[in-house]
Amino acid sequence: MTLLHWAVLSPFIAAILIPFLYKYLKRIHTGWFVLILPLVLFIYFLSFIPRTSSGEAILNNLDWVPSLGINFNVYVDGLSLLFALLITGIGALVVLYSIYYLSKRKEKLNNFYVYLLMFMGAMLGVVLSDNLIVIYVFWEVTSIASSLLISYWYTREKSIYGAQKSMYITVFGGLSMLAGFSLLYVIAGTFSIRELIANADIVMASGLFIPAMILVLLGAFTKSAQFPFHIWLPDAMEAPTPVSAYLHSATMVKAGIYLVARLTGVFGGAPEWFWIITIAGLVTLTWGSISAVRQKDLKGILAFSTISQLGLIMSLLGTGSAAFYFQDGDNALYMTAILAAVFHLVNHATFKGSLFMAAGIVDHETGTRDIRKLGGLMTIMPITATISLIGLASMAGLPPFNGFLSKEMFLTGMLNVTEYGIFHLETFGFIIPIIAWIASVFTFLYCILMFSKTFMGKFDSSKLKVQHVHEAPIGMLISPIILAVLVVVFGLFPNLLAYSIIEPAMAAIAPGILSPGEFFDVHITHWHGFLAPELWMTIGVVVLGVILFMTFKKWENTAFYRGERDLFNYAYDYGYDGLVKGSQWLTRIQMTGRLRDYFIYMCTFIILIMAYTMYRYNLPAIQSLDLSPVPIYVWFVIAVFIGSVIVIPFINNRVALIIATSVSGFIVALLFVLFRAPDLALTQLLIETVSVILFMLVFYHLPKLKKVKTPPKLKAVKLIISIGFGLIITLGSLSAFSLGQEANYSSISEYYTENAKEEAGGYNIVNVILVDFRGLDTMLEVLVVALAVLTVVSLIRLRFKGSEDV
Amino acid sequence: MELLMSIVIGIVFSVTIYLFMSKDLLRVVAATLLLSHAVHLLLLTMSGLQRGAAPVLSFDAEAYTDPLPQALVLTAIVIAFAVTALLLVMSYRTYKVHKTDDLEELRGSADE
Amino acid sequence: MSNVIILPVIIPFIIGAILILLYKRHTIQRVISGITMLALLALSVYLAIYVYQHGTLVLEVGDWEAPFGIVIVADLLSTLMLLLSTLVGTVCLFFAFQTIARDREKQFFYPLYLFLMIGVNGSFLTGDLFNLFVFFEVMLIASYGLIVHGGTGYQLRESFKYVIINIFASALFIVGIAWIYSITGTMNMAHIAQRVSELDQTGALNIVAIMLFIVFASKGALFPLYFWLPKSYYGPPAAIAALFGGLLTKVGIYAIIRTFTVIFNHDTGFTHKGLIVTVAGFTMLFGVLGAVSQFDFKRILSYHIISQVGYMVMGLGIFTPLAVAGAIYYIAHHMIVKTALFLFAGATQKITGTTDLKKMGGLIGTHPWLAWLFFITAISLAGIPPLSGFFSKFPIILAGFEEQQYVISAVALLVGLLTLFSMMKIFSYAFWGKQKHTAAQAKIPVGKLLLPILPLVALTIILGFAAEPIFTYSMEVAEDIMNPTNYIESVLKE
Amino acid sequence: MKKPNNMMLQTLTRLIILIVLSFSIYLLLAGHNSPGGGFIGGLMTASAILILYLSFGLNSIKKVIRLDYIKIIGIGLLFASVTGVVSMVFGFPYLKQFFDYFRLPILGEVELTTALPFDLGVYFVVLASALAIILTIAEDDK
Repeated sequence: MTLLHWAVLSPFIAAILIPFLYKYLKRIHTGWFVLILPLVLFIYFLSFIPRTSSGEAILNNLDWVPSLGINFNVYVDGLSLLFALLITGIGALVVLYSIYYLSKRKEKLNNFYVYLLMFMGAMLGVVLSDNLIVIYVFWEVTSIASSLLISYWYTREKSIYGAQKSMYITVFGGLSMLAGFSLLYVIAGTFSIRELIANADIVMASGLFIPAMILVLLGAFTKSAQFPFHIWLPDAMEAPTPVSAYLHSATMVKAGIYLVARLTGVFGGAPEWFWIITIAGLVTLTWGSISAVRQKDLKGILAFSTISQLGLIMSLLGTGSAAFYFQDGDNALYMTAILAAVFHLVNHATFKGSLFMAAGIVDHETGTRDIRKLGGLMTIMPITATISLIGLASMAGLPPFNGFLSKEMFLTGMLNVTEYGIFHLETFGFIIPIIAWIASVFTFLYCILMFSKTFMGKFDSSKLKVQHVHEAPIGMLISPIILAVLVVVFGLFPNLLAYSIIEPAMAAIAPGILSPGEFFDVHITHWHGFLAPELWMTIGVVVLGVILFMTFKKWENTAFYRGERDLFNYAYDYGYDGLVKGSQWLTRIQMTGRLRDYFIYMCTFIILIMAYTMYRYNLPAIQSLDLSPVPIYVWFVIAVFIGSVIVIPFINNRVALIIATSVSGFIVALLFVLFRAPDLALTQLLIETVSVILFMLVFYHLPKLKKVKTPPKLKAVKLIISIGFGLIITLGSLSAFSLGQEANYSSISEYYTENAKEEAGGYNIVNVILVDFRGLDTMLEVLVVALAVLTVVSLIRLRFKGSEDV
Repeated sequence: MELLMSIVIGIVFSVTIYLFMSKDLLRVVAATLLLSHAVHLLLLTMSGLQRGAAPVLSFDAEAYTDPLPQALVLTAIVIAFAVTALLLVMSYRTYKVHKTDDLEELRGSADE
Repeated sequence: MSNVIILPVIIPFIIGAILILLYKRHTIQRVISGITMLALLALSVYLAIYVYQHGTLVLEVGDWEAPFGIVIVADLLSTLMLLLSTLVGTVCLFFAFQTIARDREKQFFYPLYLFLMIGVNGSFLTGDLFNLFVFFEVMLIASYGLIVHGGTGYQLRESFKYVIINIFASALFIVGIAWIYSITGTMNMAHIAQRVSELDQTGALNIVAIMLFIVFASKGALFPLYFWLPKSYYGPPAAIAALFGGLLTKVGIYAIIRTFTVIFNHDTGFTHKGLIVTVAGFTMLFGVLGAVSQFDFKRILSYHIISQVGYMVMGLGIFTPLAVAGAIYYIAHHMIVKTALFLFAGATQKITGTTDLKKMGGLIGTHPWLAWLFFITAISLAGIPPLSGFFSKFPIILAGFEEQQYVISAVALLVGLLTLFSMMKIFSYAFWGKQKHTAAQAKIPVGKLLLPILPLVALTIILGFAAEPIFTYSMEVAEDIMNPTNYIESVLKE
Repeated sequence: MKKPNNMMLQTLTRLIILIVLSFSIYLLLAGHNSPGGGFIGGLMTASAILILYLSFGLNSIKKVIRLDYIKIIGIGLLFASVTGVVSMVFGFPYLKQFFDYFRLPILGEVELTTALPFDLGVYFVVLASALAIILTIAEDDK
């Protein structure tokens, strides 16, 4: 355990302490205690910057389950450090914000902070582990923590719905990711990412490459809310706003991004990887931005905008992966996309975080997030309005904010694709920048819409439940202000980050592209010159966006705008219902409660499987059976026996049935005599007698047998199954018997015959076996009898109705 | 004789399975009795039949029939008896409580 | 020394007999049975450690040398199973003390309970096929007694079907024994294995193998022989349902693992990788879909037994040391978790008076401890890391991929998701949502009820975090049983 | 069950019971050397006592035989299991049986074996079980 391990685990340890702090220090808002941890961790991780920016990576090993190849190895390089800083930095701001957002009197703060810390620890684990399985472990913990946070207000129907939805979708992704990891292990024999990257050529050559890749991507896409798995994210907005800001925009949803970035070294360079990620990202980008326009809920807009922005980053990682295809060429062409991805990742965390917090403030102060009820808050909440304006402008890609820079770079990255000259991009690669541009138009549109609907226009207090709307308390404003300031600072001085954070992260995403000691050129500039197409694309976005906004009234009443709910939700809901109904149907047809059906199913299975085995092995293979002769009287006895047995199904009189059954029992006793088993015969005789008495005693009370009217079809089924079963037993017995004669092993009985007298002092071998050679059997057999009696007695005496106990 | 007994046992099995699929408690209980006969006979048959005297040493025979299956069958018979007794009482109580011996009516509701 | 290994059978036997004599006095029965179970637990811990350190112990009962008399064999697998069964038995007994009605205690509840333990423990320990049958019967008849104990209409109705199907399976067991005896002329499992391995003929042997598989599969509730299970487990009180859920099917699974590693290892392509794997897949799917279809706490858990059993058999079917080790890990995980879950159902029922999920709600508000302990156990069942469920499923699935059994591995993953689905159904209906129980019910304390379950919850966490030693142990067990010569040699002393 | 009051039957019953009982004891003791044994003996005795119940009526016999059959089952189980424990105490494997031949006056050479108490346990359990089951059901009749 090194300090780094403790850093990852510290949130979990803190989580254990929270309930006690909550219980015994009620006067202080629990959040204050919690706040210390992310702050300390943030500073701790900052101290790694000098080392990672010089290209160093820190690896601390710790064995966990080494025999399964699972080791908790903490690995810090540029990429993981970037994420760790995001997690702890935004984490600290969110905790600070939550202290004012969640009342210490009304809310169950212990639950909230336990979940939040669990999440923080798990997220750190995901980004700082080198072992895929450890990543998976933490990955699932983030899913669980996220669901718990969504369901924080557990009495609300929608919270429960959202929590379950996010859990099912992300866990589904997690499981397929696990399958993908397992396949990688099968291919390369390791779960360590570093070793996988080192053996990327082996992975690439394997036939399992594509399945492994798709399975891993399913995990990444579900977590990062990529189309069509994005449907869980809008429903996750039921969580308290600090959670939305933290998990569902800044950190957890970026775990998928992290994974894709991290595994680019393993999968990158394959055309499938390029295409799947790029297309998924672009579709998500477009779908998210178009859907965001339709939302009426502030957090709904932000949710879809998050989806869309995640798609943007994803598509950049996809196009950037082409760098691996041209390992020796000039990498600036491809690395621009990676640079944009990393930069936008940071920017998105800042502006989206501040926007969520602002939305939370609006919700907190006005009691609603519905933009149809809001309006004119600019004068009432000027600080919030300013924060929102900065955030939205940055998101829309306007200068001089950081969003503008990364948006420009995004466009550059997309334009570069047409110049790749691989994967047939020279022919239809031009579609990619066009899609990107259209999506940007909608992004711009929903940004204006959101601002104008909330802060501009007329303030109408009659639509609100709250009486006096005013600006939020200063404590609540601190965090969004810090984020907004960052938006501005990163916008004005982008190169603050360039060499400390971004370049090391890029180097980590694309290992092996650089020779040792080399660095990527990441100088970020605002101005590319008048001839740069990016500039004209941005201008186009603004122009078209404004036109759409101006004409907004015209299409406000169209079905498109009114339909808020995403189409794919129906797929989920139908799937959910279908699963339950389908399984109910399946269970109903087999668990009928009818003994007859159970026997039909079981016997059919037994017959089929035995018949198949016999067919497969040509059974029964009877060569020459050594059979003992059948004396005439045995024929006679057996004829009577069969007669008494076969007649039983036809009897419709209960006394006759009992008699026929016991007759067959007595004949069995006779057969035992013929087979020279006197003890058996005697026992059978006595037992049959007692059984008849019992039968008579018990069935004295039972009703008369009814004449059975079985439908002919059912009768046929019954007949076939029963005859088939009898046949199986006969054939099986013959095969076993003939094999026995073929094998000709001497039975262990010979030992008994030889030793019964000398060693055990008895002449009756059967009895000697019973009480001596196999005395344990007899002891237990007696126990069985005793048990039956105990049960019978309790059955007669205990007559519960069903509510006596649990 | 082993061949003959195998066939006989097969027939008993068929009848048993047929009875298991009937609707009355009583027939099903009868089926369990027949089933135990069938398997006991099978156990004896499979070790070879009538190949010597009864396994009591005082008979001083050249060969004895295999005593082990007899001992096993004896144990099995007793166990079968215990189970039968229990089953009888259980079906009797079932009838008393549910007022029916028709397994169709003893299905229970669908959602259970 | 080796006499010690029969004590898990003898002690409950003698104590049970004494409790019959005391059947009218419930307090003293409690004290005695409680002490007995604790003693058995201590004994099985000791045995597990002893066997781990000194190797397999064999007792020739009655001093008759190996293939002729009955042998009791304690190897790694047996002692592990023994340890788990006594653990589950102890926990359920202490839970029963607080929940079951007084009248039950005077109607042989404790003797039946201890005798059930004999059947279970004996099945794990015996090295003789017919003796295994007898132990099975002891276990089954005790289970008939306990499952119908109380004699409500529901219990009678469903127990009847339970009993009939089990009688049928037991009869087939004798058929299997008859066939085996006809071929090998012996009943000692090691001896059978030795003789079977000398035969080069596989066809007729497979017939026997499949017959025994069917027998054990019906005890272990595999597809499509599980019909006796889901409905009958709803009847008895929670302590019994938990005991059954934890123990009974695992005896069948143990028997499958034992026979299909020691005896029937001659044609694994057909029996293991073909038949068992297929059956395992259907078992998992049908079981979990059954659970998905239900809206009752206990019924969901009952169906889950089926799906979980599928994983264990899947591990055996894949038949590599990794997979078998996973199966063994899984058995341990499952017995612990399933028992705990059934007991949680009992505790919930104590509060709400029902097991119908649609009549519950908001328990997390009034009983947070119950809620969180249940939640941990439930997600452990679903295989969420880092709890025991994950580390037991993962090796099996990994082995499945390694052996190119992709379909079954995918099914196993899917079933994990559906398990989560049905567990979350319980959690969201019973614990989330608006409170549906009355204020008086909200005050019902369950702390004492949760106390016996706590060790189980702790274990599922420990089995997850400390996966390495447990997995290494499972791996040793797996390698031990997959190399049957060890077993054969220690029994036959060759 | 109705109470028959046929003098002839009752006298006959006494005779039959005497014969059956002694035969059952013989079966119990002879089991080791010729067909018989604890199980068969126990069932035989049980049927004798059942005949007693049948001919004299349930209640009158109940007054004479004041035995809790369930406790007899417990005792029988103890017999069967504890015999084995004895050999354990002396360091032998569980359930090891011992036997020896003794010369006794009058009876001549007699074989004494530890299998006898074991068989006796079986005898008790079987006897009491058969009676307990039938009597419990019969009582439920009323």
